Amino acid sequence: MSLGITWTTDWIRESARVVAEHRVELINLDRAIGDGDHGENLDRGYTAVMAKLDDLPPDATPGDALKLVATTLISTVGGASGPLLGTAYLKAAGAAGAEKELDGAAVVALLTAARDGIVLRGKAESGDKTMIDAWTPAVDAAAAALAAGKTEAEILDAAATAAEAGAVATEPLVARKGRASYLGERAIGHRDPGAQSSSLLLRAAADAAKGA
Amino acid sequence: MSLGITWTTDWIRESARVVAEHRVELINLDRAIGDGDHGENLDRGYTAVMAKLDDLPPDATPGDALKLVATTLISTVGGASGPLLGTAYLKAAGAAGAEKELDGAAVVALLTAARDGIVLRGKAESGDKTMIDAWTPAVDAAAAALAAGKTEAEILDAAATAAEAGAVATEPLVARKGRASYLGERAIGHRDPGAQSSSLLLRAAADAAKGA
Amino acid sequence: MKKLINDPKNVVEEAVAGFEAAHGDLVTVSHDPIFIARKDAPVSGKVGLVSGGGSGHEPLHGGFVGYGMLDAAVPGAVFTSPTPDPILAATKAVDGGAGVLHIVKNYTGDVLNFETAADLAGADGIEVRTVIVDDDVAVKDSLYTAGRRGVAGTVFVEKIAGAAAERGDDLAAVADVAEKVNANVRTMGVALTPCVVPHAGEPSFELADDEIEIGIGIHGEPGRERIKLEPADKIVDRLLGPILEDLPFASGDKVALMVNGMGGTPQVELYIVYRHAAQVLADKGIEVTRSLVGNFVTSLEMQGTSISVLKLDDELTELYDAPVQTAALRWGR
Amino acid sequence: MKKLINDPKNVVEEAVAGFEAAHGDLVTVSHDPIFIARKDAPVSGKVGLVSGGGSGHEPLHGGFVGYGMLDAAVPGAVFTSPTPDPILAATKAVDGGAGVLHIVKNYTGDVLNFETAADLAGADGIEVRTVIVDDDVAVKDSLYTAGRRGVAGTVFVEKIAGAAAERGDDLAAVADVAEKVNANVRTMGVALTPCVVPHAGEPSFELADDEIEIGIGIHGEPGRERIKLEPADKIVDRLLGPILEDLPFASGDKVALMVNGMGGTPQVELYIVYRHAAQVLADKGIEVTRSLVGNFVTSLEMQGTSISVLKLDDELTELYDAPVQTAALRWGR
Ligand SMILES: Nc1ncnc2c1ncn2[C@@H]1O[C@H](COP(=O)(O)OP(=O)(O)O)[C@@H](O)[C@H]1O
Ligand SMILES: Nc1ncnc2c1ncn2[C@@H]1O[C@H](COP(=O)(O)OP(=O)(O)O)[C@@H](O)[C@H]1O
Ligand SMILES: [Mg+2]
Ligand SMILES: [Mg+2]
Ligand SMILES: [Mg+2]
Ligand SMILES: [Mg+2]
Repeated sequence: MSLGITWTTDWIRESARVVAEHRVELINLDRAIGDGDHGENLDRGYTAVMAKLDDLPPDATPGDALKLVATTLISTVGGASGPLLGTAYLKAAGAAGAEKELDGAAVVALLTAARDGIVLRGKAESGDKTMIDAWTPAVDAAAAALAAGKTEAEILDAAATAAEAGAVATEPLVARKGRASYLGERAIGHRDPGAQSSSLLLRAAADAAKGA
Repeated sequence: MSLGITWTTDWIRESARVVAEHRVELINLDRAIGDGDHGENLDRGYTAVMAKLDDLPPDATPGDALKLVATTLISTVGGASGPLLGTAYLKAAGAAGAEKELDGAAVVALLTAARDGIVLRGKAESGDKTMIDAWTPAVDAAAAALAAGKTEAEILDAAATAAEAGAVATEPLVARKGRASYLGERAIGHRDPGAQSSSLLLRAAADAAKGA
Repeated sequence: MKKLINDPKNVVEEAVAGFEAAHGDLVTVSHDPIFIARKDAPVSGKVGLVSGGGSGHEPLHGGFVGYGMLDAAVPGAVFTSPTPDPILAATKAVDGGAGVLHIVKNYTGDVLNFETAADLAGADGIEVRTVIVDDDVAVKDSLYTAGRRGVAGTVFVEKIAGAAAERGDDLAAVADVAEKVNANVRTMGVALTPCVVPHAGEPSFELADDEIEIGIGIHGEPGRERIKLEPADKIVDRLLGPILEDLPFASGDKVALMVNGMGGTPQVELYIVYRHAAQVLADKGIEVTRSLVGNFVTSLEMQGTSISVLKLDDELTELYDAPVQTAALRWGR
Repeated sequence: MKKLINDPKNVVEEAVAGFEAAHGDLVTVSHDPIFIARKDAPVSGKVGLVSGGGSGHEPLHGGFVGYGMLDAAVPGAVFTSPTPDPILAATKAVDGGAGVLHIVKNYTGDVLNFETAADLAGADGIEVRTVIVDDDVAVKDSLYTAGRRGVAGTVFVEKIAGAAAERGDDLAAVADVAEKVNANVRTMGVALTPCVVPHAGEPSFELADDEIEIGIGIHGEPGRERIKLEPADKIVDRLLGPILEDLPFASGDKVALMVNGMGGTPQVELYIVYRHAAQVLADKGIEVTRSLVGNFVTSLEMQGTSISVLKLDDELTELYDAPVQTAALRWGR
């Protein structure tokens, strides 16, 4: 029951849907400790992705689809999240390679590569109150689920659940990267918008796998 | 019981007092159909007058005092009301001449000259929704009271009462002079600030005469 | 009321002192009576140009004092015409022996106070001519009102008359070209929000969250009509319609187009306004050959804009292009 | 939300189109990908200067494109860094063979997107140097944050580096002088009111009627502390204190002083701020030899101001004084 192109495109479609649905929520999180554009940025990006998705050739691999997301986000999102998430998808595509089907180990490798890409570009550490605080718990949970012999869907569910907890756990933190870092103590009590959106994207991956 | 320098300076002091007291009311009337400075303009002017009043020589005539008001208002008020009221006091001073005491006829002549001065500079007619709509009824009532053999105090009281009615009667009018004229029908329902302030100044004259 | 001020009573004085400190290369300031004069005034043999009016419209008029434009600006209290004394003092200070032109926006207070100053200057042997600017088409019927108001078109009058004076035209000629500009410029404005006069402390008028005021005056005087907020392009149509009909402007005309901010309008919005205004003019065959976009004649922090269209001929274009060096308008040197 | 716009989605596009229509004598505009370039770009043999960032800060950066300043400006969505594509396209468009300098305000998004564009340009054989501007002293501890923000000091960097490029300095020299300006300029700002990003439709933050935000960022990011409204002079003291301590500026220094409006601040207020800032500097023996007062780096309709102080030497003064001809800054031609 490995994951192929259908899962990948389902994931992308579901991502676009949840980003649109949570656009205002993400804007409001960003208004509180940033500049109020995060929901708009991602919505613009995933809308552009959706417009290109049907151009994928019928024999496209998961890697092809992820690369399409990467280049589209990089060229339409802007801001901090555009290059960061773009790089994540780009590295994920690299990890997926030319495979048609991804097993549990490949899924974990994909998530790990994505997270490493964000760190490579943004240099954030855990606890800096960024999207990394969703991604790193997700990667760890996915690895643990793989080690425990779980299915791909279960691995992604574990990742999403950990990301959600990670996003919530950004609330008490002081930020050390991104715009929220200018706020010092005043960022405390607010959830990081990028961590929140990343948890939504990972939940979308899990939901797409459930259907698969 | 004619009116001399004491009445004149009492009038000026009382004018300064009522203008300060009604400053915000006059600002608000002007905000509604003008630019919101009328109370501030007059308060600035009469404050300047008060600062100079003690410089009047002991043998000053009513005409001297009125001229002091005229030049001070002209040089401190600005706006439309500065030159208009300034001219009114200047012409009133001229009418008072070098007399030490003003009888009823002199009071009526003074008011008439003041009104004519405003018309000379501002070219407003009755019903144009300006301070003239306070002054002209005041002059007419003063003349009638004189003809009826009333005292100076009674003449001024009649003038003030007519000015107050005249100010109220500007409410239903469309303005044809000053800033309110730009409003067309929308000036209807608002009292003209200049008519209102002129009625206050004339009431101050009557109150000063009561004490005299 | 939230303002970067100390005491409402000192707003004009302190702002003028700041202007003096910042632009000491261009101007000198008299503090009592208060006026701003060109650094090298009086320029011998040159017609002097004096304007002024209530404060709160900056950069008008102080920002336009300097080479090729005004010789002096006389700031009154906020939204209140200056009194005759400083106007007279400024007139004397810039008289270079060739007479002085008073450029006066058509408000009763400005007209009366400048009139008195001109009389007094005349009595002192200075020849004064007065040009009344009344470019605001929002005021419909001039027969039964105080007449049209002088608004943003004043900038064109001051620029072009200033250039004429700088090249050595005599007083009659400078006054004539100023009249010509006034005769050929039309303006109309809109407010999205009111402004707060410091000494009043309250908004100059109330506008609901979805209302705008078409035909606003620059003192927060209510305008022609209050309507629901519309897209920018529709608002531009409402402003340009009366402007273009009035002269009227015709296909083949060359014009200068000014999109003026009321003080609180972001520049992106002014350029969105400019874009559609230029389109409408192009559609009518009217060629925009000169442009100004920015805050020129403001109403404190009011949000809104005014559009001015000036019909140009070769003479006006040449004078418009002539060098100018002021705090707010500068080119050619 | 009350704005002179049509559709929030088209704000940047339409404003840039208006800018193009108004300033066709100075610039050409590429619409897809979107950037504004100097009319005569590429200037052969001259180092090209490219800046950019989120829109909503106008006149930054488009208003500074032209002779003696930027060769291209790349506008992102409102308050959002542009993506690499238009930065790359602008970089290619203005490369005159002498390399291109990227002037980037220090925000994670700007830094990352310009970084990608620079890599891609390098792969295409264009030599790119990047200067990160981080003049905002409101951000205290740069070790544990994304570092100081780039704010109004950017104008000085663009002006002076532009002059160096115009006189023929090579890429290393232009980059060095840009770094030197950045090393010598300090800025801090205050907001009286928030701004409303068109696509958000809500104020960027909430401020009570008697509160101000000291150390505000130019994207409406909350600042250093929120305090009760104070007289302008006290606010100026709060802004200047950290600025002067930081370099530090010392008695005998010559400086350029910029009082920048956040977009919705009346000019009288900016000059009241300037007045006291100049006084404080004079009291400390610091001589203000150059001044800028106006809206240069804005946050849409935000009311507030920022103060920037740049330490000058002969070289920087000479480059500052060199001719510049852009929509928002012009002298000497
Ligand atoms: N250096 C970084 N590393 C990882 N994530 C970051 C970094 N800087 C910012 N972010 C993430 O980006 C999010 C903000 O994205 P967005 O609002 O779209 O961009 P911008 O801050 O440019 O407006 C933050 O909530 C944070 O999660
Ligand atoms: N032409 C005029 N003749 C007589 N009174 C006038 C004329 N124009 C204006 N006024 C009076 O002046 C008043 C406004 O005074 P003020 O607010 O001080 O001056 P401004 O209109 O210049 O702000 C009006 O209410 C009106 O009574
Ligand atoms: Mg953001
Ligand atoms: Mg008034
Ligand atoms: Mg007034
Ligand atoms: Mg952003």
